[in-house]
Amino acid sequence: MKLIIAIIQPDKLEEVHHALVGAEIFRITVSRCTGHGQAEDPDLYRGQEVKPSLLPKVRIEIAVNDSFVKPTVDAILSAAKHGGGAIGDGKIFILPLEECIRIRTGERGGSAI
Amino acid sequence: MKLIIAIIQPDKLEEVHHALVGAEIFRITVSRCTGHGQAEDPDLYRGQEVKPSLLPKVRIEIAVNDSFVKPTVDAILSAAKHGGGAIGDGKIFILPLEECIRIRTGERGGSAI
Amino acid sequence: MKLIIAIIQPDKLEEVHHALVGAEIFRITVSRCTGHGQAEDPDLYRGQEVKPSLLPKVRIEIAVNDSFVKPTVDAILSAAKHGGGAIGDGKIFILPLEECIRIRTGERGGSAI
Amino acid sequence: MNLRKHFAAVVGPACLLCFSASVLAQDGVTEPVIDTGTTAWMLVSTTLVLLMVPGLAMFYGGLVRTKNVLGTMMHSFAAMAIIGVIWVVCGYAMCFGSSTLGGWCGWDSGYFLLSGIDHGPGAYYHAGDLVIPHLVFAMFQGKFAIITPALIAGAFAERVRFRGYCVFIALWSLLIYNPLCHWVWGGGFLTGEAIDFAGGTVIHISAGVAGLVCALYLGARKGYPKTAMHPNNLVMTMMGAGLLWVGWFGFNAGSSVASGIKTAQALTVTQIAAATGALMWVLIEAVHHKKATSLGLMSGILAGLVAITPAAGDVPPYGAIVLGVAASLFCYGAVVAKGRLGYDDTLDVFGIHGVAGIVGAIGLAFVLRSIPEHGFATQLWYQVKGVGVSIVYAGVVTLILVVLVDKTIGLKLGDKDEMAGMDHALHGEHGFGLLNLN
Amino acid sequence: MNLRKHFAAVVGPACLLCFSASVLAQDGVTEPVIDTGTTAWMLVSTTLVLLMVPGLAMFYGGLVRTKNVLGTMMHSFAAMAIIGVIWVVCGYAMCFGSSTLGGWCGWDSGYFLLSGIDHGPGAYYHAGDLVIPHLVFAMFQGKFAIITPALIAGAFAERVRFRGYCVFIALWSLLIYNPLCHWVWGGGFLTGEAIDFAGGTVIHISAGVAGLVCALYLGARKGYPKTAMHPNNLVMTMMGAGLLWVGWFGFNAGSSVASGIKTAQALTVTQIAAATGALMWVLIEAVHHKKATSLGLMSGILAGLVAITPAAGDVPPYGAIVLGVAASLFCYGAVVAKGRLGYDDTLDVFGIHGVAGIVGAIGLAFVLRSIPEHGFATQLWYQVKGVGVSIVYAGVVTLILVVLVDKTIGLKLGDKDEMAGMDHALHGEHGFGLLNLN
Amino acid sequence: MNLRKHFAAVVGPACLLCFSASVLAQDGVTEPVIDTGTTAWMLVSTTLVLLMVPGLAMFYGGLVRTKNVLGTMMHSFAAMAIIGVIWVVCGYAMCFGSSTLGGWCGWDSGYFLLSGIDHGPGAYYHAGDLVIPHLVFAMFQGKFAIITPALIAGAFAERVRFRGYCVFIALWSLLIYNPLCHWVWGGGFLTGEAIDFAGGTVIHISAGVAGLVCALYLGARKGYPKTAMHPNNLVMTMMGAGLLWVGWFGFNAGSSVASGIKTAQALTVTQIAAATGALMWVLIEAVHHKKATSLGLMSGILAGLVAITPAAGDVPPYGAIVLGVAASLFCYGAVVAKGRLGYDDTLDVFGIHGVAGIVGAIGLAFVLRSIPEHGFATQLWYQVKGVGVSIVYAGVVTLILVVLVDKTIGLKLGDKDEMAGMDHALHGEHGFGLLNLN
Ligand SMILES: Nc1ncnc2c1ncn2[C@@H]1O[C@H](COP(=O)(O)OP(=O)(O)O)[C@@H](O)[C@H]1O
Ligand SMILES: Nc1ncnc2c1ncn2[C@@H]1O[C@H](COP(=O)(O)OP(=O)(O)O)[C@@H](O)[C@H]1O
Ligand SMILES: Nc1ncnc2c1ncn2[C@@H]1O[C@H](COP(=O)(O)OP(=O)(O)O)[C@@H](O)[C@H]1O
Repeated sequence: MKLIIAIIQPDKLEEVHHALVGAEIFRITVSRCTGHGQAEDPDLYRGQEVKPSLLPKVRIEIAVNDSFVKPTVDAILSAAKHGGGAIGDGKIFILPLEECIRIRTGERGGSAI
Repeated sequence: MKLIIAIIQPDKLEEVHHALVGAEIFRITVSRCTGHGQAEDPDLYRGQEVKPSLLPKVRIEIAVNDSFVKPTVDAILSAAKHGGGAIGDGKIFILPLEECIRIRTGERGGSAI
Repeated sequence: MKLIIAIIQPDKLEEVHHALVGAEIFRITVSRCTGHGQAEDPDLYRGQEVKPSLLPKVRIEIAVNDSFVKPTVDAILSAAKHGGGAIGDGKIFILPLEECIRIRTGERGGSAI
Repeated sequence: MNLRKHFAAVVGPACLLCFSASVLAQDGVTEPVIDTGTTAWMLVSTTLVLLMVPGLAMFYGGLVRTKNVLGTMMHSFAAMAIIGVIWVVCGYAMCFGSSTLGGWCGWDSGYFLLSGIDHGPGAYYHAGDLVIPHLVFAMFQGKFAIITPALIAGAFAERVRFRGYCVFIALWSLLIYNPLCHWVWGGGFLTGEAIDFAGGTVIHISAGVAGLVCALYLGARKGYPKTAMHPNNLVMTMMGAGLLWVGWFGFNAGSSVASGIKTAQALTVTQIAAATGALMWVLIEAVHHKKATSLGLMSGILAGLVAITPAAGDVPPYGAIVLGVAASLFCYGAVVAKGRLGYDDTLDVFGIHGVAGIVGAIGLAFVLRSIPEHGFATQLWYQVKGVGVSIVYAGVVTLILVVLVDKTIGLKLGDKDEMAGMDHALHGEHGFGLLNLN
Repeated sequence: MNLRKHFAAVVGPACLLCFSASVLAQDGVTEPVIDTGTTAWMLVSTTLVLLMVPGLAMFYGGLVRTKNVLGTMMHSFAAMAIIGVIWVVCGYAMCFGSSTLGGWCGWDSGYFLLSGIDHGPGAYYHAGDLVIPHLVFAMFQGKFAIITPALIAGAFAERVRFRGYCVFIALWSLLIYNPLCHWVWGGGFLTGEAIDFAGGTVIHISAGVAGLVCALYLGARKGYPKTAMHPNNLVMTMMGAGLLWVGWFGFNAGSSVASGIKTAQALTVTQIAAATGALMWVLIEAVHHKKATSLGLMSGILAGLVAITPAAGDVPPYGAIVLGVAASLFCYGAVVAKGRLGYDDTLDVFGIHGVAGIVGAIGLAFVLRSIPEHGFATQLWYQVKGVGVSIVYAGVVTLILVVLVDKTIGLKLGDKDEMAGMDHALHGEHGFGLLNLN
Repeated sequence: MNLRKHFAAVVGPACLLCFSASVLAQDGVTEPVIDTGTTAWMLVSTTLVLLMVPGLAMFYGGLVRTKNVLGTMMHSFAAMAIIGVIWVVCGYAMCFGSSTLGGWCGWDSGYFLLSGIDHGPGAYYHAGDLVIPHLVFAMFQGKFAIITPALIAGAFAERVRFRGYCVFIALWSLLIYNPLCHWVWGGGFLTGEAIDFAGGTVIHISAGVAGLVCALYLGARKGYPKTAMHPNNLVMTMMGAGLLWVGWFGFNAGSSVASGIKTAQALTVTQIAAATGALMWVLIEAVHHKKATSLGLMSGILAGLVAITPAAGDVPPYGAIVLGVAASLFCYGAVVAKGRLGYDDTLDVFGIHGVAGIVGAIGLAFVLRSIPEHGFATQLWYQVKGVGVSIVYAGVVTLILVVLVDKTIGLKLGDKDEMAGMDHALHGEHGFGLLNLN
């Protein structure tokens, strides 16, 4: 099992979510975060451009069985890009997941995902 | 060492926290997140039921030494259930943790947890 | 590759960020969280001291190639301490990272970090 | 007899003789006597109606998604700036000048830039027997002109470009509000027919219909109704509703252009209708969903306030209860119906302002304090006629305007910007910096 | 002499003769002359007190936990809706009708639905020498009836069911507020004895005691006091406190039912007591904790405002300073004591409104502008008596009501719903959608 | 003739004879007749200016970083408490007592604790021909004294200690505001020379200059301008701006101390200047950045309001448009210039209040309704002189004060506390508990 963490642009959350559902990934956990990368996206403040050091991003966590890693990644890649891909589109990180437990039933492992 | 990530219902945070303290797990990190699973919990908006695609959840991170994994998981399972366990109660993910460092002292490994 | 997670005090975010940039770590993801450890930091409420069970903290995620682990950790240790190190300064967790994908280009592995 | 007349003269000034009252001014010419009390209340009413604009901004702003909160509030504030200027330049003249262009609107060169009423003889306004400064009346009316286009904005919230919006409301005010206002209040062909105490037809119906037309023409927001769109801040919406209720006292009671019995009657029924509407909406929800929502209570307040607006001066307390109940019933039905029909009137401008405005304008005929000489039937016909005119005129001209603006400078927001949100895309800002760490 | 009298007549209308003033109305009968200035101020006061309700909603709403913010604000707004209707139907009649039921309350069929004071001869209210519309007085008083139950809600915030709350405040208003109001202001047995200018005993003490009784009967919130419960939005609490201060000017200065010297005196001491209370509380905190909190400053403002309420018309500026200082001292002590005693008066309704109300009602006797003929001791006794009556009556009847409602429809919130939070569990909403991504 | 005179007498009371008007009071002595209408408006104006303080707290509070929101709002509220008390004790006496200390300030033992104007003959204030309670005038003026130091706080927001701040504004009010106020309005050496209707020189220029001096002396915030510092809540800033606009009507129109033509003129130009300023700022941004920001619109509103303040009573509508446009042009330039110069006037107190105040005070000379006898040139010179005096006096004394306070009790916040944020470090609170889970 793997834990997939994707950092994407906030405005892409909906599309990514749909794409994941399309790839039959129904369970995800999402949180707000801010990130620093190459991207820049200045705000205006009384006539001046202000470059925030951290930009709003969205963090998606998905625990999947190994067989689902590729479809998940593909779904994200397909939906999270701005146009052909723009700076700031984000990253996908894949971590090993040793165990997964469904609290409701106590089930463990792949079936619990 | 393991990093235990639990996604639970917001209203269970307090009880889970107490249960963990009961199991002598004193250090945790908590953050707000929203999740999508089987659960549904509609809001009302001007006479209509609105089904949010993402529901508020709480994310708990706990770094523990291997011997503490079981008590931690049991504590969460015992406290996070609604009644006998209800849809939306959440998940527990266990990841391998290679290193842990206490910033204050620079200590490393198990003793730093 | 490793995924480094650092839990620090909110007021240290700026300094840590600068230190990381100094160590040529340019890409990070930051999120707000609350934590429970040894630290205590009471608020006042109508003449009473209120001890929050959870204190505001900041969570920094950094994906790095193995060679960068040490400089990253050192940068954080150097910048996140209050004075010589105070209770509540936080922790650093290091997890194995199997894969990293840049959404914009689809690049994988070390070059994508 | 002579005594009595003299006595009347003695006690009269505060209420009787002022229309003819005059005193020797130092320059030897006589000038009218301002009634300080009436003036004070009209100054306050002007202030209260101004308070409704931030109130509306908060009410609307809290109901949209986080990424559009500033853009939505800007719609209200922009109206303050744009119409605020237009009104002084030519708005007041078009509304309250003597009829011209075959009665389409009014004009009075002395009203241009308010120059003729700023000082000199033109500076006095005769409200019944009493005199107030003409400028106060002009400013009070100006606030109505400001808030009307701001109301429309709710119908196409979250999906219009700022530039286009600014041009749209400017034109809308000139070509729709000003003529309507002139017809009903400024001496136009509806004046004296339909009872519209504080703006049911002129303001709420016209805004409601305009909103509906815009919503239909511009189409729905991306993902509507499939994806749930959550109000970012119902707490702020409640604050806004509170300020609207407060401001509405100026809106309705101020429309008596007095500080007396009629003013008190208007304030009273306003209070009653708001409370009744709120209570009714909550009861409906309790029956329908076993839960009473805060937005429901707020919506009921608004429905009641809108419904009583045209009736405020002419219905007794029980009438306000009737209208409050009716307003919530019809509006609740309307917003539920919208859900069925599936068009995207974002903040239910038609469902609340349009519908409640109609309920009030027609319903008032059934609960009048006193039936006018020409009888109930005639009055009912006048009311229907007024409503009809407002619907048709506002509907048709709004359609022309929205098409025009959209095709030329562009009104509908592009998909990319709509996804990103108005705040950052159009205004380069974020409403709640507190959400992000930095 | 004759000349002087005539001269008086000439200059009098604005102040002297109006109680007898009358002019020939077209229908030949004579009607009194409304004083537009006094009317204007009373209209404004009514509006300002209304503003206090959203103000209170914000003040309370900001102090509870995030999951209960809407539910808490709903308590204030529900009072606007429910009491708003009750007041018109029978509240005013019960408070200001002529004594009946052995003086328990008042009644006047003409006040039912305000029908008798809406128009006709009953429409005029004689405030001293001047005349204002009766409806304005009725509406002004109505706002007091609305805010009193809303105050109580703070004592059992975060743990009551909405339905039960609605029934509770309706009954409380009918069985406690209306009689008390009648006794003290409406011609009842306390009228003319205890000085209660704007509602120390009728409003703040009764609400404070009622809150205490409810808090004790309903018990503490789950986890109180062990788990820390953080205010979700002290920023909003500050906004609310600001609006309360502003609205209080209408509350106190409006209670003069005039627009003259006494009005000015009331406004002045209100301002002074609020400022002094705030300053004092901050100083106490600085001494006690070496830190001044924003909530402390807000609490001091409230304490000062509550304490001056019964005294507003009758103490000079220095008296306001004394009361402001005393209020903060006693209230600070009270809230700290609560912490010791461990009962859960969530938002310190008793600790602030109850205590400061008592401080003001009794303390005013020591700083009166002029001692009444019957002397200081008698007056002090009257004050104590008034306070006592209010405490006992409000205490006992509230206990009966809360038990009744809780046992029948249910008032205490279930554990599950309390954990989940009122907003979602009871109202199906979330106050701050901005917190969640969607 | 005699008849006419008598007739005048008959109708006069509301406006003519009151300065000499008197009626037989029961005790046989005669007392003036209060004009209830004027009194009502002045009571309202007092309330409206009070509303500006929470409004300012919201406006400023929304612009700082999340960790400083409460501390920043406390600056405004603390002024309400501290100056609120000082004003009653000696502020009013120093401003409006007869000149003393060689004209440096005024004094009148009867004004000490307002004892002499609370009741008795001193309780009447003659505003032109009409009489109002003296206390109302004193309270109205007091609100100006409160808001002025609160304005300064924006210049050193996010980096001062609360204790030091409290002492600083107390001294500033005593040593700078009170004398200035006395010179310009209280009978001092500038009275009757410079036109300053509602406080351009006394309030906005003095506050702006003081802010600049403090900002320069205290130095920039840690990390400024390198690190971006984001407003935590522009939504609240918009609410605040709305309340400021509303309150400003009391600020300017109330300064006529009347309820008549001049009042209406002041209210009208205030409305116009605010709208024009807002529109202009938005246009400038549209040209400069192709985007209109909400903060820009708010800043334009403020610039317009500040610029019209000294001119409110004396310029016609078109003049308000001119001043509104000029204000936004100059202020926009000033804030952009600040960015270049790199000093840290956190919330642009000088850039907006200072600059717009100067624009208004001098610019009004060019658009006066009527040139005074002594001619344009003289008037212009008076204006420049007034501005100069205010700049120099406020600048120099502020510098002395800020150094004094900083060196003794300490004003500049320590680095550690500045990083941690004022809310928690100084007040032991968090503004938005909703952000954290607990
Ligand atoms: N190595 C990394 N560690 C943690 N977060 C990262 C890393 N690289 C990118 N991110 C996250 O992804 C977001 C987008 O990265 P960015 O560099 O802007 O895109 P790109 O790689 O396409 O230039 C960043 O804001 C940051 O939140
Ligand atoms: N595979 C997963 N990956 C990431 N988050 C998950 C996953 N499964 C569950 N979650 C989180 O747990 C929450 C509860 O899951 P849900 O499916 O509703 O409970 P149950 O599994 O008992 O039906 C979800 O809202 C989501 O946030
Ligand atoms: N074992 C752990 N698991 C998860 N989070 C932890 C753990 N230990 C510490 N933390 C996080 O680090 C923060 C600081 O820890 P704390 O114990 O206060 O510092 P110290 O270890 O220096 O005493 C805590 O508030 C918590 O958020």
